[in-house]
Amino acid sequence: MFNNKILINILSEMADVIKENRGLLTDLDQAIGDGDHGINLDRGFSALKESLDSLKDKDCASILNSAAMVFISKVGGASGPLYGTAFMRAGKEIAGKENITGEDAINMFNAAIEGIMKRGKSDKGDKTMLDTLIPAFEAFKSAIENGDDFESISEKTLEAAKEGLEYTKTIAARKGRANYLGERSIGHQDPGATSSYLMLKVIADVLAKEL
Amino acid sequence: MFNNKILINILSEMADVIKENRGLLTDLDQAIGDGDHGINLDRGFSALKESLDSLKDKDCASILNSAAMVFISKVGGASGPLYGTAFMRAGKEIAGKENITGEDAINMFNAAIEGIMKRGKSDKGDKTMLDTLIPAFEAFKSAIENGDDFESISEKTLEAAKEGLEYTKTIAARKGRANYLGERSIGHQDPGATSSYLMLKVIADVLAKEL
Amino acid sequence: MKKIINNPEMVVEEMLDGFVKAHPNYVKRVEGFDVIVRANAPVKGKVALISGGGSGHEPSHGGFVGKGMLDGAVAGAVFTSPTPDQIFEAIKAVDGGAGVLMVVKNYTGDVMNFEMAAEMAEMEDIEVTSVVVNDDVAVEDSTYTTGRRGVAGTVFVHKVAGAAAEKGLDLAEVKRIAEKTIANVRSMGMSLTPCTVPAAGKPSFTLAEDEMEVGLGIHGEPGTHRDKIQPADKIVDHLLDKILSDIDYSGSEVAVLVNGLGGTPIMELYVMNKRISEVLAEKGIKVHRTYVGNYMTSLEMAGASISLLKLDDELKELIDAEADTPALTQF
Amino acid sequence: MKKIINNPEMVVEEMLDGFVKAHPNYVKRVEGFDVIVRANAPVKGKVALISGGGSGHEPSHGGFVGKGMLDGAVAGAVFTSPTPDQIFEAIKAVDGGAGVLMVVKNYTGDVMNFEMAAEMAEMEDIEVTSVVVNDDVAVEDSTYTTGRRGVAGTVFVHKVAGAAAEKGLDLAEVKRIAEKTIANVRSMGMSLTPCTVPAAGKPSFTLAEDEMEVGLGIHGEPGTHRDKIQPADKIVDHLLDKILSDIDYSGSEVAVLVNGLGGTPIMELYVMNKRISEVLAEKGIKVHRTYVGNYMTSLEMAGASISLLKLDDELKELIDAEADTPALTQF
Ligand SMILES: Nc1ncnc2c1ncn2[C@@H]1O[C@H](COP(=O)(O)OP(=O)(O)O)[C@@H](O)[C@H]1O
Ligand SMILES: Nc1ncnc2c1ncn2[C@@H]1O[C@H](COP(=O)(O)OP(=O)(O)O)[C@@H](O)[C@H]1O
Ligand SMILES: [Mg+2]
Ligand SMILES: [Mg+2]
Ligand SMILES: [Mg+2]
Ligand SMILES: [Mg+2]
Repeated sequence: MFNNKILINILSEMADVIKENRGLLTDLDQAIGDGDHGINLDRGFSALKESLDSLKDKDCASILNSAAMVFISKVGGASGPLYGTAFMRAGKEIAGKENITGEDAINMFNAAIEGIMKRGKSDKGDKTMLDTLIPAFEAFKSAIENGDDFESISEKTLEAAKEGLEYTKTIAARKGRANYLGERSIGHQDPGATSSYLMLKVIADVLAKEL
Repeated sequence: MFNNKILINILSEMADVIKENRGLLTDLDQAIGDGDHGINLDRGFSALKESLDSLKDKDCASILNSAAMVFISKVGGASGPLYGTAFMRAGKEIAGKENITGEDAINMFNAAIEGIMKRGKSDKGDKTMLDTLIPAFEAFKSAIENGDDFESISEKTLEAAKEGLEYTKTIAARKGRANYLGERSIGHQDPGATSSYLMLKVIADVLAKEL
Repeated sequence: MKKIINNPEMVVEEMLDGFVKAHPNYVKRVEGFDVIVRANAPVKGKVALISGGGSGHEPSHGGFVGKGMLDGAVAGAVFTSPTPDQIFEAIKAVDGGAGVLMVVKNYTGDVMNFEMAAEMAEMEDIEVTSVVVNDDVAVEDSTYTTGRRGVAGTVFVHKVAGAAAEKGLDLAEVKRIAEKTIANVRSMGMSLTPCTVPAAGKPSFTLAEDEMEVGLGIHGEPGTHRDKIQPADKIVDHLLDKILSDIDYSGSEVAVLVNGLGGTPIMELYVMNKRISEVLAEKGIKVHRTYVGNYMTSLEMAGASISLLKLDDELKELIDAEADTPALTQF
Repeated sequence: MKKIINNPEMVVEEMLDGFVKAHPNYVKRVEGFDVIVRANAPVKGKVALISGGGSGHEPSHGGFVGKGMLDGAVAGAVFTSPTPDQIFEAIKAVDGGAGVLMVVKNYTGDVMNFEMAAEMAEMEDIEVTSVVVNDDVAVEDSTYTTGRRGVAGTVFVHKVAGAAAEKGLDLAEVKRIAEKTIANVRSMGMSLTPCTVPAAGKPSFTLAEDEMEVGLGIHGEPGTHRDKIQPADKIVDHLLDKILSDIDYSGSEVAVLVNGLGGTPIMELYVMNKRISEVLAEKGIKVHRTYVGNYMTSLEMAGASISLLKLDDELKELIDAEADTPALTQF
C-alpha cells in the first residue's frame, strides 16, 4: 500500500539521485541553457530533504504540498515554479484521501503535467521536461487501464520516458532558455527532461522495493 | 671623417635594429616592467626614420636635436625623455662644429649620460640603461685617451657595454618600473640596458663600414 | 575558476551585504530576504517599481534602486530567477499605496516567478502589474516560442518608467510609459569569452582564441552563432544592422547604451562608440544621450551589447530627468 | 589576444573619439592632440587641474574631467606616459589664468614627462605646479629608489583637489589640499589574471589557475609576490593589513574605494566590501563614504585594489562636494 512513508522515501531518494547527477544536469544546461539546472534542483531537494523529518507524520497530500512550497521558494529559475506547481497539483488530487489507488496515481500524474503546461505555456515537442513526462504519462495510463502488473507498468512508463528524453536530442527548443539557441539546440538532450526522467526512475525503483 | 651622412645612416640603422628587436625588448619589459619598451622605441624610431630624408642637409647638431624632439614627442614613458635628453645633450656638445673629433665624441657621450642621470635621478647600479652606458663610456674614453685604433676602441667599448648589460641580470632595480618588483627583478636583464647596447652596437657597426 | 569570493554558495548573500554597507544613504535590505529597497521605502503615494532576476548582472538591478529609478530589486541565485516569496517581500516593502509595477525580463523562469508573486500580492490586495522587457533582436520573435529575451535595454525601462513614477504619474500611466519604452528599445550583444557561475565552477562554454559568440544573452548561454573575431567596426556594424532593421529609427532621436558584459575594458566600449556614432550619423539618426559602461553584465564575460532607444518628446524628458542611484546618477 | 578593437595602433585615437562622442556635454578634445578638456574649458579665474598617464586605466583619467574634478586629461599610448608636448597642450587648453595643478602618478616616465611639460609652460609664463601621488603601500618607500607608485588613490586626489579648485581656492591652497590628500591616502591591489597591451598582443605575465599576484601596479607589471588564491576575506585582510599599518587610521573617518581592475565582476567588489566594512568596524574606523567600481583599471585585468583616505573636516567637506563628470557624478 502506498503511504506517506513511501512518499517520503521517494522524495529522499530523489534528493540523493539529483545530488549525484548535479554535475550531469548542470553540464547539459551549460550546453543549451545557463548551466544551473543541477545546482537549482540540488538546492531545492537538499532543502526538501532536511524538512522531510518534520513531515513524516503528515498525510501524502500535505507532504506534497510542503514539497511544492520548498521547491517554489528555494529553486527559482524555470524549473522551480514548474516542479513546484507539479507537486502542488499532484497533492491536490489526493487531498483528504486515505487510500491512493491506481486511478489516483493517474489523476496525480495528469494534474502535475497540466500544471506544468499551464504555468509554462508549453506542450510536448517544445524540448522540455514535458517531452519526458507526457509520453511517460500516456504509457502509464494505458498500462494501468490495461490491467498490467506493477513491473510491466513500471517498465512501459520508463521506456516511454526514455524515448521522450532521447527525442529531445532531435528537436530545437521552443520554450525555456534553450529556445534562444534556435537550431543550435538540436543534438543536445534537455536538462529538465533529464531530471524528470531521473525522478520517474526513482519512483519506479522505490515502489519496486516497497510494494 | 664623421659627417651628417654617417649620422643619418646610424639613426636609420638603429631604427631597423630596434624594429627587429621590438619583440625581444617588449618581452624583457614584460618580465619586470610593463611590456612596452620595444613598442615605445619602435614608435619613436619609426617616426624618426620617416623624418630622416628631410634632415639630410642639416648638420650633425641639428640632426641630433631633431631626433631628440622626435623622441621626446613620440616615445613617452621613461625611455622617451631619457633617450631624447641624451640625443639633445649630445647634439649640444657639437653645436656649430664642422669637424667632430675623438674628444668631441667623448664629450657627446659624456653629456648624453649626464643628461640621463640628471633627468632620471639615477646612476650606475640602478639596473637601467646607465648600466650599459656608463661602463661603455669609461672604456671608450680610456681607449681613446690610450690612442687605440678604431677596432680596439670599438671592441673595448662594446665589451664593457655587454658586461654592464649582463650585470643588470644580477641586481635588483632601484629606478624605473622594475624597482617595484624589488628582489624579484633579479635574474632579469634590463630592457633599457638592452636597447642601449643595441644602439651602441649599431654605432660601432656603421662606423666600421664607413670610416 | 578565478574569483574573489569566499564560498560559491554565499556569494549573493555577501554581495548584498557589501552593497548595503557601501550605499547606506541609498538602500537598505529587507531583513532576511535577498531584497534591496530604497533607504526611505516605501515612498508614500508614489507608484513603486521593482525589478530583479538572477544575480551576476551587477550593477543590475540593485544598483538602480534610488530616486528616479527603481524602488526595489530582488536578487536570485546567480543567473537564476528569484523565487516568488522573495519577490513578494519586495512588493510589500515598496508598496506606498499607489501600486507596484514589476519590470520583468523575458525569461521563462522570471516571468513565472514574478507572476506567482503577483498572485500572492493580489491575495493581500496590493495592486501589482508587470511589464516584460524583450529587447534582444538576436532571437526571432514568434508566438510559438518564448519570444525575445530581455537584456540591457531593461536599464532604459528602469530609467524612463522610474522617472515617470517619480513625477507622480499613476500606475496605469507608468505602465503605459514602460511599455512604450519596451516597444522602442532594441539590443544585441556579442562576447569574446564565456563566464563562470561560481557554483558551477567552470566556464559556460568554450571559445577558440580567434572566435566570438554573437547574439547571446546575459546568462552565459551560447548565442545564435559563432564567428571568427571581427574588427570592432565590423562587430558594431553587424549588431547595429540587426537593431536598425528591426524597427524604423530613421530620422528619429535615440538614447544609446554601449554596455559592457563585465570583463571588457571601458576603452573597448568607447572604441565601439566611435563607430556607433559614425553609423548613426550616416543614417541621419540623432544621438540625444549616450551611456557607456557596465550596466547589465554577465559576471566576468568579455563582450558588449548595444541598445538603442527611440525617443519621442515624452521619453526624452524622462530619460533626461534626474536620477540618483548607486550605479547611475544624473542631474 | 581577444579584444574589441580595430587596430592596436589606433586604439587610443579611436577611444578618445568615441569618448568625446559619448559625452559632448562634458568634454571636448583638443584638436590634433590626445587631450580631453571640459567642454567649457578654460574656466576663467579657476585653478585648473590636469592629470593623465598611459591609457588603459579607463575611466581614468578622461572620465573624471568635469565640474568638481579635473579640467583636462592627457592620454598616452597604452601604459605609456604621455609626452611633454601633449601635456603642454593640455596645460594651455585649461589655463584660466589662475594657474594649473598637475596631478601626476609616481612613475619615472610620468614624472619626467610632466616635468618637461611644466618647463615648456614656464617659458610661456603659465603658472604650473604639480603633486605626485604615491599611494601604493605594496612597495617600501625609500629615498634610494623610485619610491611608491601612484595607483587608484589618485581618484581621491582628483575628487578632493578638484572640489577645492571648484570652490575658488587659489593654486597654493589647491596644491596644499592635494598634498594633504596624498599624505592621507593608501592603496594596495592584487590580481587574478594578467592583461594584454593591444600592441604587445600577449599577456603581461602568466599565472597558474590557482595563483594570484599580490601588490601589483596598474600597468600589468608583476606584483611584489605571487601566492595561492585565497578566499576574498583573506585577500581583504591582507590588503587592509598593509594599508592600516602604514598610517594610523584609528579612530578616524575614512573614504573607501574598492576599485576593480577592469575584468572583475562588480559582484566580487561588493563581496570584498562586506569584509572591508567588518574589519574597519572592528578597528573603530568609521566609513564616511564608499565608492565601488572600476575607477582605475588595468585593461581587462581581473583583480581589485582597496584605497583608504583618512578624512578630517576639510577633506570630508571636499569629498562630499558635488561632482559632475562622465565617470563620477555626485550631488
Ligand atoms: N515553459 C516551460 N515549460 C516546461 N518546461 C520548461 C519550460 N521552460 C523551461 N523548462 C524546463 O526547465 C529546464 C531548465 O531549468 P533550469 O535550468 O532550472 O531553469 P532556467 O532555465 O531558468 O535556468 C529546461 O531544461 C526545461 O526542461
Ligand atoms: N630613472 C631612470 N634612469 C635611467 N633609466 C631609466 C630610468 N627609469 C627607467 N629607465 C630605463 O627605461 C627602461 C624602460 O623604458 P620604457 O619601458 O620605454 O618606459 P616605462 O618604464 O615608462 O614603460 C628601463 O628598462 C630602464 O633602463
Ligand atoms: Mg538553467
Ligand atoms: Mg615599459
Ligand atoms: Mg537559470
Ligand atoms: Mg610604459
